[in-house]
Amino acid sequence: MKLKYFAWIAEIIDKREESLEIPSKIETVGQLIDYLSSIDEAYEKAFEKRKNIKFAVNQVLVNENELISKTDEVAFFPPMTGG
Amino acid sequence: MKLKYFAWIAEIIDKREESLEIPSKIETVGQLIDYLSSIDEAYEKAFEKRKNIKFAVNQVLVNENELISKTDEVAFFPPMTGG
Amino acid sequence: MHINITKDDFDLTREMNRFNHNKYNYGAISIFIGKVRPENGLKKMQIDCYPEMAQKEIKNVAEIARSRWTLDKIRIIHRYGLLKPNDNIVLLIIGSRHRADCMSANEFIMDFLKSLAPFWKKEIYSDKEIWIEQNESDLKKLQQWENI
Amino acid sequence: MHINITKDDFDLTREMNRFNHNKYNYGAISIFIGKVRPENGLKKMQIDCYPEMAQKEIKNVAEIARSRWTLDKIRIIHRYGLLKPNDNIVLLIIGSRHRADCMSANEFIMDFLKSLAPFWKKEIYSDKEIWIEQNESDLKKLQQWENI
Repeated sequence: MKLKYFAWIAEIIDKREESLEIPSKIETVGQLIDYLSSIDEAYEKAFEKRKNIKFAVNQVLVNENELISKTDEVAFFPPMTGG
Repeated sequence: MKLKYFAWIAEIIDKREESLEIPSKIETVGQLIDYLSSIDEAYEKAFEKRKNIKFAVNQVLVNENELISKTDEVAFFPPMTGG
Repeated sequence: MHINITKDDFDLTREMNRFNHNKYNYGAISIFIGKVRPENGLKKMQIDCYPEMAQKEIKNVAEIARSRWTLDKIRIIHRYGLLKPNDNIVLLIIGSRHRADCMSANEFIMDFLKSLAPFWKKEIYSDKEIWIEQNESDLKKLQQWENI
Repeated sequence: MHINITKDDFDLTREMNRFNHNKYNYGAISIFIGKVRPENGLKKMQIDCYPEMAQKEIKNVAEIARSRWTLDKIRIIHRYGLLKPNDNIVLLIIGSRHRADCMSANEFIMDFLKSLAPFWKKEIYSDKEIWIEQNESDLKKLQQWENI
């Protein structure tokens, strides 16, 4: 699965993107966040304030219950502040 | 008194401005309109639809009861359509 | 504040340079450009004007905008005379720290300018000439501002 | 509709020429320019971006604007990367027959772009770096549009 991180989330995780093998039991974005948080402290710290994180699957904003599959691009970022 | 006319009012009166001696009994803009309408058909026609006419004394929009004096500049025009 | 009532055309690039002069350095700029809309068969647009009053009224409206919003610079140019379809009529440039201020002020000034500034438009076709009448929706827009 | 997500600076004159290309001939043009506001001591502004998603989201928002108002052309440029105070960030040019349409659409697109387009700003001072947080008033502005 292709994962992307932006803004302070990318800084904490210290990566802007990566490809990870995700266990097949991980079916939703919410479960993916829990899984990542369990494997490394950096993810845990980045995803700590869960309410402050938004996610997109294949460049579309979704909620935590969104289903994901191996071929998806999942992105994690803070609320947008462009413009 | 200096009088100015704009848009279709100027076209009907066939003048853009003029200086006129106005009888001293004429004290308000409303009276001035009545007076002008009485001395010439062109004014009468121009001022016929009274509700469609706006007036300014010394470049300030006023109503018919505004007092006027010899040294004033009084302008007559339709509702504005600029911009 | 710069207000210019003129027969001359304006150039956006030149006006922006003048606007940005003196180290203009706020975050938001809202610009509006009004042109002669090419209607079917329209040959010319005559814009009559009472320049001395226009200067005063536009200044008044801009002062009111300044009192309602936090604005930095305001630059307004309004043309009159005989224009062709697609010619520039009005240019309004407003700068502020925050975008909502310059955007609202831009709309406010244009709404008031439309009904309070002494300009009158006449459409000239090959077979007729029509003085444009003030329209209802413009007046309604004015009233909306009074309720805010 | 033209949407450009880029690190490169834009030039208003050049963008207006492109906008006016193909005989653009409607009556009203509304332009917004957003820049890096020079705050006390601000050295740089880092704008992070998810370009593929930004392109999609801005297109969506512009399509919604098109469905709500009668618009002619829309041109949007949003920069990202490392910027200095007073550098351009965003340019929005909208043309329409009537001024109310392009002005409202301009405000609407900027409000949505601010909260839906994936850009994140970090202020860089000599002694600290601060990721800007989404502010309450921006979210309130969004909600207002839903009630119209």
